[in-house]
Amino acid sequence: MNSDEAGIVLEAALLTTEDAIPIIEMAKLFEGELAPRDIENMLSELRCKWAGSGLELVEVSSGWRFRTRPEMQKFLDRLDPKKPQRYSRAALETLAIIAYKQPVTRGDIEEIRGVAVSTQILKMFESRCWIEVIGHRDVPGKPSLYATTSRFLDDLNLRSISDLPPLQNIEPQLEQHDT
Amino acid sequence: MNSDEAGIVLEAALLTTEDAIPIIEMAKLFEGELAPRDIENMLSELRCKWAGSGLELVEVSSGWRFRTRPEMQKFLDRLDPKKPQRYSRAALETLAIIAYKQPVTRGDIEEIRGVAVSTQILKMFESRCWIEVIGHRDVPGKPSLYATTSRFLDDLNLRSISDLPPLQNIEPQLEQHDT
Amino acid sequence: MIVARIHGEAILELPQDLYIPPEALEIVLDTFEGPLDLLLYLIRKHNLDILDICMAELTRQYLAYINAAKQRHELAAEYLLMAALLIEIKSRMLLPKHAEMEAEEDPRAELARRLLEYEKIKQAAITLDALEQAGRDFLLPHVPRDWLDIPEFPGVESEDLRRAWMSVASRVRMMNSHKVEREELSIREHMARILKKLQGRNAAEFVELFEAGAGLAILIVTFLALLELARESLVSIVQTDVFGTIYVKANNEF
Repeated sequence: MNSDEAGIVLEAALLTTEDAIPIIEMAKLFEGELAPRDIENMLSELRCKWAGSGLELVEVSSGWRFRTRPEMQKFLDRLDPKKPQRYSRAALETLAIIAYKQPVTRGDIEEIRGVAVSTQILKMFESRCWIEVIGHRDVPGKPSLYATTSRFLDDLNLRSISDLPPLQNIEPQLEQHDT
Repeated sequence: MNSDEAGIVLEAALLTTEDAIPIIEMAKLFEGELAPRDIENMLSELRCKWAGSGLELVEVSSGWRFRTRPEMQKFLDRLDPKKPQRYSRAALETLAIIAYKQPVTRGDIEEIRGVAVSTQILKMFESRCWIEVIGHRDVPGKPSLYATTSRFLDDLNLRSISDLPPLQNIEPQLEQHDT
Repeated sequence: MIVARIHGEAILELPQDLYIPPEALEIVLDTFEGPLDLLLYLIRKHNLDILDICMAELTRQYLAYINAAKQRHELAAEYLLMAALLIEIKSRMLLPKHAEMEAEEDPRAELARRLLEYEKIKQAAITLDALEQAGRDFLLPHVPRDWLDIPEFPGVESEDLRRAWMSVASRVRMMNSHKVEREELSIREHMARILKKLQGRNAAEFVELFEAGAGLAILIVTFLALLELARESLVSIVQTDVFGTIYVKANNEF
């Protein structure tokens, strides 16, 4: 297989999956004929090839994938005008706590927000595969520890948790007072 | 919007939509700025652009969509090696009778196959939206008449039922015997 | 000392003297995500210093809110718990300071820490929501990888159907009990199409069943399909008067 053919196969693989493909997985397409290095080169070429189109090739937490450029959305929404509903403040705050403070128990979330957390909210993010139970804290009741998934990162187009916007210090004077 | 931009939007829509898109639906992308004629031209251009790649733009009964070229299959199967299940012989024969002899009742199918048809098989194809009840025969019991759907045609990549492989070639012996 | 501005959305414009029309209260409390959110609002609204909270003032305002709210509907326990906490802090601050208590933490410190922590999360939630989200702000490619749309279903190709039919046909031949005719497929397809058209209605005009602008071949096939439907008693073709409109009706009324 020459490199043009390999590029065609790689492009077809990336366009036919919603999930991102890790480079190690892409190597399977060529039965080990191509080294990760070669595949990375092909990915850069593909990325250039798609510059100026409606889709772009991006690297996210679990690998590489195509996605539409944000400026396409206003057109694509016309085909499917029902917008996904936005999350409530309670849901978003819960998600933010899990994302920034993980792993956390439900009790931790309630402590920070000062109110009870509805089971529904946790279930909703679990069913979207954005959060998962990764263990239990070794205290009475063995509460579940929640963390975000790589699907969450993928869906927000992030490579890792450290790509999340940093938590803002609302009052920098606080540190000055304390020190 | 110039025609290059329109082409970019159309390509993005076709690559990200699960179902085939009818031309009338594509027109929504451009809020009626483009006539069906213009869209058809853009589709031909897109088709040419994708010639020689791993995907092709095809017209099926419910519209246009991209799909992988068959020669990609052997590579893509390496990513996801789980073999698809097969339908049982009874199921395939039932489907063949409905496809070639529609509209037929369950009694017709049983008469042709010489054995009872399980409700499960009919339900299975109904739930896959491959067959549907299109009426009732005016005989005692008013049995349902089954026919194939346009989804069935789309999934088998046929434009119409007459695109099914002709039976002439395989039936000569049958006819010689019968006549 | 500069007090930070309200980050994120301004919630409601309330008069400075905290008078709230009672009917507005339910809405007001629904706007808050809990006692911390309400406290933050009061602090920001009245330019209080979060690190040097005037406990008497804050407690007074907080209690005014929840007392008014209590008259309207049952208040979540968290709001009452916070009220108790505020009163406790306030009273601890009233106690005379002893020498050994100098080293003790400011009773307000824990509350300030929680408020700042919560405010950060509140801000983070807004930032998170502003990030691009798959399905909302961008889409992922969705080209079927298989010959078929739905990979979890078994695959069928038209050739499978031909083979299945062949096996049925050869079995029928062996049993010699049923004549399997070769038939123009397009006739059967048009039979199905006509029946679909007749579905859910009494009758259709004969001419209406012919696709306008279809080629001659299609018209002939449609005609043959109608004859075949009539022969199989699936439809009746009726004409009430001579040269009148010919109607086609499906024979499927119960």
